Amino acid sequence: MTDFLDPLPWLIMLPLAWGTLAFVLGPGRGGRLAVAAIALQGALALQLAGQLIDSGARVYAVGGWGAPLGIDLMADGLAAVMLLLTQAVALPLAVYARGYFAASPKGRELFWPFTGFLLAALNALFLSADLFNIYVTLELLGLAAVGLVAIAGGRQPVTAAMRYLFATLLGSGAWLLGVALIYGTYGSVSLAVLTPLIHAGAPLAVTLAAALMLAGLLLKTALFPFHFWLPPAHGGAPAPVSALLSALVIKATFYLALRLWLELFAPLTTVAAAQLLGVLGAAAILWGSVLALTQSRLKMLVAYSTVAQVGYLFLLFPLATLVPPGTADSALAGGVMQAVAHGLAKAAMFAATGSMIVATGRDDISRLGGVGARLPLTLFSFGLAGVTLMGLPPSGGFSAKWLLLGSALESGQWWWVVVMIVGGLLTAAYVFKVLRRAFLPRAAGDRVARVPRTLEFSAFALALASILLGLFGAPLLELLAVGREA
Amino acid sequence: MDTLTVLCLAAPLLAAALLWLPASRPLGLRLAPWAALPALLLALAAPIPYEVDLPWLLLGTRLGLDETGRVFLLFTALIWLAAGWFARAWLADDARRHIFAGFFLLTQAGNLGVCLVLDAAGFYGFFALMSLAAYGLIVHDRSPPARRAGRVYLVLALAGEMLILSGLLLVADATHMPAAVACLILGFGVKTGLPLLHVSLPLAYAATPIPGAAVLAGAMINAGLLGWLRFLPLGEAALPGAGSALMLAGLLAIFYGVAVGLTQRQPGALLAYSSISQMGYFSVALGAGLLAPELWPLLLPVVVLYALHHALAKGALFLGVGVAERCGASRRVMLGLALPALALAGAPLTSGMLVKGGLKAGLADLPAPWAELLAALLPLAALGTALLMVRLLWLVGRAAPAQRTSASVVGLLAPWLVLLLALAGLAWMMAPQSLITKALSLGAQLDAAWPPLAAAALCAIALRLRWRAPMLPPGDVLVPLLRGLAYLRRRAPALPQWRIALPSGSRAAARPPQLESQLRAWGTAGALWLALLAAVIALLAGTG
Amino acid sequence: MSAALLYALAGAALFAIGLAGLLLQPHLLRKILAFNILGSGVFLILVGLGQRDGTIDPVPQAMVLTGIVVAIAATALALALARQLLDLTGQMRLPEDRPDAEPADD
Amino acid sequence: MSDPWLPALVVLSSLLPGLIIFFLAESRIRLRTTLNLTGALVKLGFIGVMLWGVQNGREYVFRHTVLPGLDLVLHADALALLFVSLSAVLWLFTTLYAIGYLEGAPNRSRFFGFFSLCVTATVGVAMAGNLFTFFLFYELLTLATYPLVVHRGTDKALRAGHVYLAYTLAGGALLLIGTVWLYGLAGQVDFVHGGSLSALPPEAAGQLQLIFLLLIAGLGVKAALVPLHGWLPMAMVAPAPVSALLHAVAVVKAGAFGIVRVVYEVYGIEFAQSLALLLPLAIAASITIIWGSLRALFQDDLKKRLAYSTVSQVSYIVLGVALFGPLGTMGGLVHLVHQGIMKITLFFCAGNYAETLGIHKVSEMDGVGRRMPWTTLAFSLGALGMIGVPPLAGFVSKWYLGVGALEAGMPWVLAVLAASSLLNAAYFLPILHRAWFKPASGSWPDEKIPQRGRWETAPLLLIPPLATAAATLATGLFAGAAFSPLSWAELIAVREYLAWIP
Repeated sequence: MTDFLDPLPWLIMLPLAWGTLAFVLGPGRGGRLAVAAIALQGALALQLAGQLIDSGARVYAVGGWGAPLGIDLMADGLAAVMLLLTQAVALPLAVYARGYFAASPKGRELFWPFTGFLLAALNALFLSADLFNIYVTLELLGLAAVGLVAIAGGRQPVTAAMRYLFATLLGSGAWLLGVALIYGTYGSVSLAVLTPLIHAGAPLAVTLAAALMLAGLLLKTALFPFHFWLPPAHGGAPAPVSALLSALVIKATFYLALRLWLELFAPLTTVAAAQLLGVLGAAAILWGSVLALTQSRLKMLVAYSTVAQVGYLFLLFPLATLVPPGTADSALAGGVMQAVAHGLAKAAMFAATGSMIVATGRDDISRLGGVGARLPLTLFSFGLAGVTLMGLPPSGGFSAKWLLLGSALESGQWWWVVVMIVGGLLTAAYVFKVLRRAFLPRAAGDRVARVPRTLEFSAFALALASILLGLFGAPLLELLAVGREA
Repeated sequence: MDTLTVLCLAAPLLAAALLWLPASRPLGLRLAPWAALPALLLALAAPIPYEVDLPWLLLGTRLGLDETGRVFLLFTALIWLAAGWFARAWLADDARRHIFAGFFLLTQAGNLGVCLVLDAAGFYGFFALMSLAAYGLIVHDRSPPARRAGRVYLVLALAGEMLILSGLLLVADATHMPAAVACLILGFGVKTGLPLLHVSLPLAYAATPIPGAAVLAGAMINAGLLGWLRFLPLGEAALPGAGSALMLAGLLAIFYGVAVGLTQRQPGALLAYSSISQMGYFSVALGAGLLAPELWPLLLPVVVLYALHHALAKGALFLGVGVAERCGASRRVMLGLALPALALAGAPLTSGMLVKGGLKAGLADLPAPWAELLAALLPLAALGTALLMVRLLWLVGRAAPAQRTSASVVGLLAPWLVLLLALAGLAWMMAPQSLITKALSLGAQLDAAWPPLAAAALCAIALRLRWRAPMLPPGDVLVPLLRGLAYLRRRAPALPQWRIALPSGSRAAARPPQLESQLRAWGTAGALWLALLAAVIALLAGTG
Repeated sequence: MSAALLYALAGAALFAIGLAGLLLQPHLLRKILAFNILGSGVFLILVGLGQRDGTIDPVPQAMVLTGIVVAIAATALALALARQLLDLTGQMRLPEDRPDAEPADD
Repeated sequence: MSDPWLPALVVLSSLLPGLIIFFLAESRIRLRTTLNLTGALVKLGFIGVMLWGVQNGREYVFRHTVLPGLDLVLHADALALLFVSLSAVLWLFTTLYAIGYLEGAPNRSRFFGFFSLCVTATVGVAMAGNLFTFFLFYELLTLATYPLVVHRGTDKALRAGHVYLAYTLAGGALLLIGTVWLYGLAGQVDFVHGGSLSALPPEAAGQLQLIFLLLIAGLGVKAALVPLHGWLPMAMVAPAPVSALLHAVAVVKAGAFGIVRVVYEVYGIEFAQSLALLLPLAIAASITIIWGSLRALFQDDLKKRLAYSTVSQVSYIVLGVALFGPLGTMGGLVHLVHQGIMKITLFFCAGNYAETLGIHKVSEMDGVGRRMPWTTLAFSLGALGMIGVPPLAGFVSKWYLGVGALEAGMPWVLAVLAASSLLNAAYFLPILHRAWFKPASGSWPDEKIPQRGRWETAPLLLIPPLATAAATLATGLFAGAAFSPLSWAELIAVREYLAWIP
């Protein structure tokens, strides 16, 4: 009976179930169902987090079968943090989506089913305990994401979806090849089994596998220079979709890269490889920010901002590799904090962007005049989200930056400090590019309509969460430490 | 007594405040001439020494009177009172008289405060109030010369203020004593008209309406002297360098003032040069005090008495010039004017003779070159002063009565007479007995008599031979100085702008999108991906 | 050369061919086919390397079966999208692969 | 150590009204005004309680752990209260003024919302108990003031906002690096009397000097130290109440106050002296003082002249900090308050001239004293105070700075003070001369508010500058009284130098 009430399987089953049901029920009732179900998922994730803090990391065998033929689920602090993030982003976005699709109904039929599958895939991915299972969730995630990009139809989104599909398929293909090589070498795909087996002198096949899996993940995470698919896909989709994709989907692959690097392939990692990742991250920060500055479309600007923010995540690799444990811990904490903060903030930003586009009827930064007067809460949310992205206190983004900066200085890698600071300033530049416009009075001939309250408040809730994260980040770090003491 | 002290300062300020509102303005104007009365009463009635502590005021203010302060307060209050009454009649038809009165009262508060205050910060405060408010008196005419005079006055006054402030701060610390003394001498020297710092005096005295000029010349100039007396380490430390310099400057001022003064055409400017010359005596005396501290106890009472004499004489002269201007240079007026002129020249039985004799005696004990030098020069200086006075009388007498105004003659005459009476009697009343005895001796009388006589004779000759004095503009060295400044200003390069030019975001970043579209091509992306794969493999394999 | 290695090498070759096709072929159908070839190559490697001492290991078999299902789903989605793209643009290529490429700012 | 909530309440008392005001409709004027004024008065009440407590030796600390090793600390000590009281009092006046100033203008909810946020940030800066908390509010201040700077929405305003952001965010970044570095080196650096870094091993001296440079450069942007001052004269395009607040309390003071905290309570004045940090700081401040005054001399735009004057005047505070000795400290600290009161008066008056008669330039001010005597009186008091004329507030500051300079063995500072005072006089006195002594040229550029009986302009525009002008007089005149800024600064100085005073 206690087994039945365990949150782990339900976190996967629930979204699958409501996703399928929503297909049958249609967008109206499906949406309501989804909101209720995601709320429940959120409660489950919280419950899980509580359990983990009380009693440490644990494993759940689905259906009681267990590895190798059955499927194991594993939850530690890192997974719980990501689960919490997922539900926390999804709930306001679901509320938002109901309002959004009421105002702009294109693609509403398929939104809920795909979202259900997407969340199921995400939750499953975070909880997976073996490499092949991860492959399946990766594919499900990719397909659901591609589907979401395409739901609104239209030439540009479908093109973007197509491109995204190929990129994600190539990435999963590389992952699967890596899995095959690992299985060929060790005869297992279970993380728990593999982790003690892999050591510094592992065969070339394992190195090859590690490289393939990592490269596949980088492609899917849209790390520079493999970000080419991201801006059109995120910039073209309906706002709730962009928010989900930018906030969560790329975090999933980042999460995997992190796990591989810090756990499974930790003995193989080298400073040089870590520096390479860091350099790509730095390039992403600068490149994404500069391109964001040059955009004239609001959503493209936000999408490029995602490209840049992904770069911060990868700075964690050089900061956590072969450095004293304290420094590595704070780098990890910083990286994860950045993932969470960016998830919340970017979701808020896309949601606010969507509201502005609904209100002005166009996606054009130069026509934002009057938004500040008509949609103050939305603009405020955009600004708060911007604060997090800039890394200004008190926000999750600041806490992340603080931790990363601290470990960079502690480990003597001052060049990342420069990158982070410059990136922060560039972020400010593009955030204020939007804010500045929105503060202006409405231009003659433009219209700024009101938008439903739910759009404004859900975006605000997300933005507020990203700020509060900065003030109350300690519990999150406590949770993150679960299962990592050893 | 404390109430009276506070009232001394509060009365002019309150009256000035009343002038601010149109409704209470008539009342303010009526009270204005009386504002110095409490100070006069205090000067007469206060026990010596007398002190009242106001720790909450400014930086902890101490008000009070010592012997020096009492004399200064006495003549200051007297001159302000007389000038106040005089101004009431003088400006009766002036539409802006309330403005004049306002600045007059503020200046007065500052000046009385200077006499009353004992702490450095408070002294500086009242001194600044006096100096700045006097600007309103000088520019009262709004005429170009008045504005010019005001500007020059203000620049010098402010520079002086800064020197004074620095000096007051420095003097507290013995290690900075030379610097402190230099700052103080120069800072107060602006007010007392040390050579080169004197240029604002002739302009200001000539431009200011007569009652204003009377207080400038009679009362305020002595505030600078009081500053020296209060803050220079007189009688405490021997500072031969500073002392000699001050004495030299004083001697220079004595003769320079006379020389340039003789070339002036305006009574006001001439009187200014006379003041410059007279203040030279103080410089000499104080220089002597710095040079030889042991002489100071003897010199101090004489200096104070001299200040009283000079202040009253100058005040009376200015008022007299005013009376002559308004009522015509009648014989009786000229006679009245001759009294302070003679006093300044040190004629027998005048206060001038009394104090000059005292001064000479006090300076006689100076070390080697100075005693002889002074003995030779001081009689010459007396002659110069006498010449200057004769010239003044001639200038005033020659000028036809400009206009007869409706102002009550009594309103002008009465204050003047009060000052004349005070001049005639006060110094004698306050002088120590020894000084009086010495002054009344026959030798002293004869000594004092010859310069005025000689001057009168010289003048008679000059008139007969129709000597024409060359004309120098008031402010003498100022004129070339200002030309030089104007030249520099034309030639000075403009200050550079320090500002960071920000590139405008859109233009600077025109290139990236092209590169971005190249990254999107599958060939490029694939090649990069494979390269990354290869790099990661290579870097990871490095562990083995 | 063991049979397992042979399978693996063949699989690697297929993977390479698929990869090249996916990256270099502009036509969408060819890209989709190339992806399938790439997938098949991986399956071959999985099955090939998954043998232990000649005995059949059931686990890779199960994996490959699952993989095939996933690949079919992906292919179906890809075909649907390609079809939709054709309807919308009249092209079976992505903009960056068209010779008359307009600025890829879509 | 009781009442930890009091500092938090002081912050909240402007934060909450601000947030509520954001979402009020434009037309809810009465509610908005009530909220604003209630907030301001409640804040003053809390501060009054704390003033009493601190005077009697209590300290109020609010602590909240954000991350392990990273605490948000609000700490109401004597130094904090000096600044808090200043901002709270001036906030009240500025709010009143702004209500009058913006009557009928658009976007008032936004304006007052950010206005309150701005004060929240200032109060936070004042009560920050460690560098992290300080940084937090410092950056909040940047963000809250930006919308105020660009409030008018003109191209000029937008450009000024652009420059403002570029400067302040870059400065914030430097500050952040310095802070992180310091935390890495010394752990959590709380502000404590006498500083806490002297305990570090001597090898760290070089790093500490570098960190000091970073921190001062970061703070110097807001404190407008030359050559980091370029934003300040441009930012004066903001509406007058904003300029007033920016120049008097909020932004530049935050920078200066930060320098105070860093020198006294992070490094500790003795330790900073031993690291040879004070002399360069004094030199930088002196250069700023002279340069700002020189630039002010050549401005015809009234507000621009005032802005350069701010550049110069704020560095007095920095200079005071750099003078080793309690008297210099008192001079710097007391100038923090005095400069605020005087400068806010001047900006209020400049706003009055612009709003009432359309006067923006010094050359248009001929004879304005006749038309607007009260405003010009207030302006004169402020200007004379700036010059340092006793018994106005500025004199007290200069006096103590001078005495402090001698105590610190830097007599050359006296020359800087004197030169700066002369320059101040050179750019302020001509204004006064024009206003009082020159005849009016006939018509005003753009007379918007006609004379109504006794009122030369709108009452709400007139009362605040008169009140602050009176304060300029009172703080100087009664400097020796209890609870005056000077005696409070003395209290602080005594506590900072506890170890040093023999």
